Amino acid sequence: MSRIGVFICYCGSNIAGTVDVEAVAEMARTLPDVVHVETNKYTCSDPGQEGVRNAIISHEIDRVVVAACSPRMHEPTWRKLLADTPVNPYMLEVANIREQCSWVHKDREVATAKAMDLVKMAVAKVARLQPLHSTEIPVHKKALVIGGGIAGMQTALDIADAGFKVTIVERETSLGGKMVMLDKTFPTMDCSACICTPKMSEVGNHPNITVKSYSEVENVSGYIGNFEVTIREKAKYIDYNLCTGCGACETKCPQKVVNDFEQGMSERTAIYKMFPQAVPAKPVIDAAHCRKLAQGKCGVCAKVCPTGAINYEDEDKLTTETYGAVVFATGYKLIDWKPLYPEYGGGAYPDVITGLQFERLVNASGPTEGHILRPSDNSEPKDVVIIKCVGSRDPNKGKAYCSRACCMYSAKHAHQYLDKVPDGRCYVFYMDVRTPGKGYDEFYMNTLHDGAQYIRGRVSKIYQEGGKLICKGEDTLTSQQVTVEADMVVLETAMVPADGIDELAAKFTVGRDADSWLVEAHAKLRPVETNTAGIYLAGTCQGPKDIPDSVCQAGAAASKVIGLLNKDVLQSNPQISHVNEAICQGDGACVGICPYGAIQIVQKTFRENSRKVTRPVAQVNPGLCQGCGACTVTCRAGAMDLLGYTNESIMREVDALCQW
Amino acid sequence: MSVVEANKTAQVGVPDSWEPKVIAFCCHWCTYTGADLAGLNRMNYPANVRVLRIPCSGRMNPQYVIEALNKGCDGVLVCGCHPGDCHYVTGNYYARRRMMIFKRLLEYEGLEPERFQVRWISGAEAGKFRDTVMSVVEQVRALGPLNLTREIPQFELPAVPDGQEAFNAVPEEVMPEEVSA
Amino acid sequence: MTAQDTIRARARELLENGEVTTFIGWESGRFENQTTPLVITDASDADKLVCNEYCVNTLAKYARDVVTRGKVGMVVRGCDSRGIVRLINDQVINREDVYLIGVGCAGVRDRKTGELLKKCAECRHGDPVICDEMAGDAAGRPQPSERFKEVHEVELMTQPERSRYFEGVYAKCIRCYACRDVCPCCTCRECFVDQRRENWVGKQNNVAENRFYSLTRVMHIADRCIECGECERACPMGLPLMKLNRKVIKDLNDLFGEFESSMTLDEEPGKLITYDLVDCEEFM
Amino acid sequence: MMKYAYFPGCSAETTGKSFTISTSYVADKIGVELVEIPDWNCCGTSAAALTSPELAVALPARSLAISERELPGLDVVAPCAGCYRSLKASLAYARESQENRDQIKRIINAPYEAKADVLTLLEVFESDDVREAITAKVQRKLRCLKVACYYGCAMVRPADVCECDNVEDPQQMDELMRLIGAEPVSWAFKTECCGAAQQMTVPVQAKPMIERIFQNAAANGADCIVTSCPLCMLNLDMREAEINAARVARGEEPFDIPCYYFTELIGLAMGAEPDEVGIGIHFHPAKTLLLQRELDALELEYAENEARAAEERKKAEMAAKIAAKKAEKAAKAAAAKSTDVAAEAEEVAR
Amino acid sequence: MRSLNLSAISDADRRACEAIAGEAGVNLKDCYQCGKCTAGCPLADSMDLMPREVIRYLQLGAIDIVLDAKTPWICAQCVVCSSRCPQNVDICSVMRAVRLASKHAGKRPVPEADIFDDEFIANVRAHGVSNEQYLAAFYNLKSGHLMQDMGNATRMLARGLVGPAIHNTKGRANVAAVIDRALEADAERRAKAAETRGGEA
Repeated sequence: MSRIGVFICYCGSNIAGTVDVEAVAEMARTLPDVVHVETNKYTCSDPGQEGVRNAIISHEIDRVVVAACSPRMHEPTWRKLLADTPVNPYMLEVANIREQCSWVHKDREVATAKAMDLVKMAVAKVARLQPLHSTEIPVHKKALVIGGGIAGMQTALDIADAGFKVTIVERETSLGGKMVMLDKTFPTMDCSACICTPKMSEVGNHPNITVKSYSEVENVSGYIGNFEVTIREKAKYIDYNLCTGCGACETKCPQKVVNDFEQGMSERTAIYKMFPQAVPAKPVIDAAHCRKLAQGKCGVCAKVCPTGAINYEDEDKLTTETYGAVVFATGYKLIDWKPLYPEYGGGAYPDVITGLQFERLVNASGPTEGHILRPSDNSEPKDVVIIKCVGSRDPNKGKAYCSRACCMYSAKHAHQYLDKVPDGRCYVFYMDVRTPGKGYDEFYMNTLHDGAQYIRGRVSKIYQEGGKLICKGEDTLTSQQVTVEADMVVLETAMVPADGIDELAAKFTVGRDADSWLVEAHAKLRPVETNTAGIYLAGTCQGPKDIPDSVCQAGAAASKVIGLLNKDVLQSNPQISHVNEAICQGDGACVGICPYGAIQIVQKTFRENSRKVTRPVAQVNPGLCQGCGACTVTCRAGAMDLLGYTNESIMREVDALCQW
Repeated sequence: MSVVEANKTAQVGVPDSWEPKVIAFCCHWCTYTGADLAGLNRMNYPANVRVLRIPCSGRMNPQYVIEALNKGCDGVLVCGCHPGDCHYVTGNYYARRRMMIFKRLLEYEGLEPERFQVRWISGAEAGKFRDTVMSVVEQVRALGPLNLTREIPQFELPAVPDGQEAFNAVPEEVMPEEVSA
Repeated sequence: MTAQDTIRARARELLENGEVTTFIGWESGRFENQTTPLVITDASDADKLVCNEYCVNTLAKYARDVVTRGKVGMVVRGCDSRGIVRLINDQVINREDVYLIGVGCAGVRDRKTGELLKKCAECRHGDPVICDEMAGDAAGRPQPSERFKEVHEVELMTQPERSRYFEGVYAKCIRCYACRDVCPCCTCRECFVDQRRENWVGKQNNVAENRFYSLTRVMHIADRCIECGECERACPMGLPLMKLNRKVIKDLNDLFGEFESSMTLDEEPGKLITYDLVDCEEFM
Repeated sequence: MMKYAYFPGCSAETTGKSFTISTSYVADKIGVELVEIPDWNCCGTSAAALTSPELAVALPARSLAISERELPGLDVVAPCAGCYRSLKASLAYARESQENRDQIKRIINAPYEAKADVLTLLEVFESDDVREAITAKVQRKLRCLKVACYYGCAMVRPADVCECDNVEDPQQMDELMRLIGAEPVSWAFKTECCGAAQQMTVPVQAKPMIERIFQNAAANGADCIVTSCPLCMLNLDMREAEINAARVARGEEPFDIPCYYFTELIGLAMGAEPDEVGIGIHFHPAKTLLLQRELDALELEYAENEARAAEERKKAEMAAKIAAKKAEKAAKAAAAKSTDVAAEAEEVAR
Repeated sequence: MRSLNLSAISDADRRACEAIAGEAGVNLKDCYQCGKCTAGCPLADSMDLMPREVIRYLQLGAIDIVLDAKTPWICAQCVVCSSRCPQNVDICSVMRAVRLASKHAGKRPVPEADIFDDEFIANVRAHGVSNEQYLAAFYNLKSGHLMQDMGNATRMLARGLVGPAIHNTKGRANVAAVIDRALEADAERRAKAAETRGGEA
């Protein structure tokens, strides 16, 4: 037998002005199980709350209905109040007789009648509620950052500086990501390496940061505050405790391999550091190309290594640790334009290069030591064409979106080219120039003054004749077909998410959009959070952006993580889904519908009809479930129910309402 | 006289005092917020609607609708966030499919389309909430009381014991023609 | 050798060498044209098995009940096999739990009139969609052209006509739950109607509660219905249940793309537990 | 034996005579039977499309419907690229919906279900069977012949109608050329338009379309252009003289680039005389190049044989040297052993 | 160039442009004027409006400029524009639709193109197949370019590629009937479309 207390608020004249509060109270007294009804001028005021508290004690009330303003206003107040009383905070129902009654109806009689109904519904529902208890979730004060590019490094540094431990997982053999490949950064033209490599060593030396290079996330389980993550550290074949990074092995290795860091424009050895300033500053052996590992012959590096650090027997290592928060900083790659644009030669012409290749060409530590030379014959190109939006804004062949940074870096490329080849000519084919950033448009205007010829139009075809690359375009501003006989063409290709992002995001149940960019929880208000609590986004994994924006977002993600790690425990929301295992059939319809991956099918053993039966049942992870209730509807037997909004309580409410 | 016919007879004389009953299942994050905003802006709409708060339109079980129609509501409104705005990311996409199928099924069984409606109303669309409520109430009022055989519950025990009612309800000799086929 | 001979021989073998512990088929009653499902555990009973055009029962659901005793051998036609697929996909049984002997089916007949049963006239897959071996050849029946003819007829009625029609249907229902009991999609451990939960479902047999039961049943099987027509055949009151089931299938087809449930073991998740961002919008 | 319904097209007996001759020569050799669709009619080409969409669909549909009735089960081969595109577009329209088919049936007043596919000759030659048959029949490889494979626009575009996956750089003809020993060059104008009808209506403006094609072929080192379309052929081959005249007048080098149908070259490789496959009636002199390249090929072969012989001689010498060394070693070892044995024997004796 | 008074463009003009796009199955708003179509067009040199401009004027609703343009009549229908368009606008179909609209509006900015196609169809209607020598002859007569390609004609004769004999198909009467029915259907469709457009207005 429940003992329900009903507290009806006048809210000054806000409610009482339209609703006959005393009549409602009179009616409430007649409702089953109601043992006490009280009206109050301002129930939310201190004396009002005191009254509720006293009534609970003196009438031994175990369920409370408050008829007042919207639960969106004061439900937390009432819950807090009940927490101090013998009544469970979730044995509460609020009847909204202000926003949805007194304020929207003028006729006193009608409004009073409706208020009565709302109280009836609340009483009916509260009678069916059960006490709920939030649990405390411990927070592991350690963060995982996936990706060691500029965004990942910035996030890690910010978190580490706040005093928390951070692990960076980097797939490549060194930190640095894409930024360290760049030559200069717009609009200030400071040297990318000069500002990026100090960050790398800062990360490498930070006492709170562990860098796991050449590593990938293998497996994830758990939830906010408690992500159990298994990391696979790929075999490096070198004992980093012994290696001093002297580089003797690299100079002696006989096997040459195409250098990906230099965008395929030079060669490296099979035992290699990605680039001289790599962090960690120690090499790895590329097992696919190493003669010793692939063919069993060679072993030169082991012979020359002064510390005996080479270990050909090395294997992948799996480690599992628990993290309180995870930040995705997985970055981007450039779209593979070759199969998409056969009209640009589809890769057949060596002097049609990408922007990133240009960055390496113009970089003093690149394959040409900073001299801009054509890959085909190492001659200096005198006519250069830059084509923007290759793969971007092209739903037919590539992506519909704008890659956002290309307008600026193509201007930078034009500027750099004209700077290094003063007698050269540079044509930039564009459709729009988008420069919304501090100092950006000024930079673009400067490039124009440098002499870059901007042609508004997309290039339709590039073909080779007599050693020249003939580019056919239209200058849409004069409505003329135009032709440029170029020596080199730079394609500013679209940014697309890094390889493997789909699989990785699926492991963490982080949402992706149609182009596989990771989806933030709210485009405006929660831009660095994901829909999975405890997982945050930094940098281009969320969408194309430039370095300032990436760093900015990295800081924002870090502050969210710091806020989380500062807490010792989290209060769980107890209004979550609950499985009645006796009737759960385990067919898994609920599993796929859960946006948080909170439901799993597990095999459980029961005693049924005096036999042991092992059968599949659904299991809700209370850390992940957010209480939307979508799963409950898929459960035909009703084994899945949402605490606080149970099927029974809603049906009771419907019934109560139907009687008015 | 069969139940069906009895119900029809009852409807001939709709009492003047009859007011439509409409229940609105509203998602906590969007439509319930929008309804609150309508209050804050002191908008006016008919009192024939009662809002029942659910966490998400994805929580909306078709059984609630049948229950409401069976037990005395003349119209049911289900409201949620606009597609793409769901607080729980995907709830309203599932609701959209389920409600679309269910609405078609109800109409197939002879329910007037106006009696079961679904709307996406955001937390900012107080005006849309008001307009929706007004139009639904007016549409339902125009249709009159729901012409379904129902079981209106009493708060106390049902007046007729189960077996008795069932016995009365299905006299075999007056089975409607079209069913026996 | 007829299919029936093959079935008997194989059932005997399977039971004798212990590959299955139970075998499900049909047996004749007093007359050849009166058959009932038969569950045997003894190889010597194998000759009781029959397979003719009066085997009206779809066997799938029986697998669920006997599978706890060990591996089950059974005869499957199109409908039986799709029922089995349904049970497997709903995790009720495992594929390894059953050994399926397929037979092609050209439809079964009413034992009184000798006419093709309605469910068979409407059947789209007479041949098994999965089986471990075939007894005899596939029947390869052509699919009937109008899958939704009945539904269309009802749709053409006026609203009051439809309302009256279904009121009549529900007035006639006796809530015996035969439709549920034969349905291979109705596999809940405890059906919602059997639960003792306040306000969840009323137990009274009246039009309103019958409607509640029926609509809920339809929504529960919606995207999983295999269109075997057993519910309609089993209904002692002759209620047109497939008109409801197919209405939902038709709408799902029209709105979210053509599909047929339970055709393969690796089928896509159901239409009602998936969504598409660009689903059409009928509400606004 | 592969069998197809054959849609010759209006040019088959006139301007495209060489194509018809060489096609039937090759088809005979490799066992592809082409059955002419009885009472076929003109496909309407772009003229119909530019007159009325209904007409563009109806004209090809009439021939396809006849083929469906008279040659059931056979896919239709249309060697002319213009015909191919018209037929294929009409077929695509018919396959879109029952409604479309009903409309077509009304207009052509005949039953038509759009069952058969429409293929180019290249598609027929793409199959493994045909390729094997060609390989088996090749008598002399056309080595040293550098060909620019020219597909034209109608065979590849629109990509969705022509079901072409690489509209900028198709490869079927290049593959065939490799098969008969010729050397396809990589060039950029494989699918650029030569402006067939435009050469009539806007002749002055359309000339550069042809010139550019020759230009790029020449720039990429091609000896000749190989095509699969009689319209392209006529345009390129017949008008090369006009273009050359204009070039000479401008003081530029004239082109000397003969054009061939790919079937002609396959026929040659199978041992046909140039006249047998219609090369004799080309406009631009087309035999000299072939003779020259045949000579080159012989020379090349001779040089290769020489080189091979020299290589073998070298190898034999090396082997002989190694053998001699080995023998020497063995002899030495034997000698040493025998002394050892002798010494041992001595010791034993002692 | 004269200024274009956008306010003077009537709703009927806009609808006419939309109708042309509709015939071509194109949404004009998809085009963002990048010019890739023009850039790749093998005949752009000889056009009065660039292909991109034709789309632009359609977007603006300047129907008269579009219908008077030579461009669609010069277009070789080689589809290179459509196949490279980043926004999947089928420019080639638009050209065709504009040309038909222009033709039905009684305009023929490039008479040669119109004469050629009409002669071609007339030729097919008469014989079932196209007879190139007569097509060329009639075209020369009607277009007034009497001497065009005469040299080539002699060369063709010399090679036996063409001769005076006329090719006819057996079923040429049937072909003629098909052509007539197709053109009837065409006229019917256009009449209906005009009616609905009028109805909207």
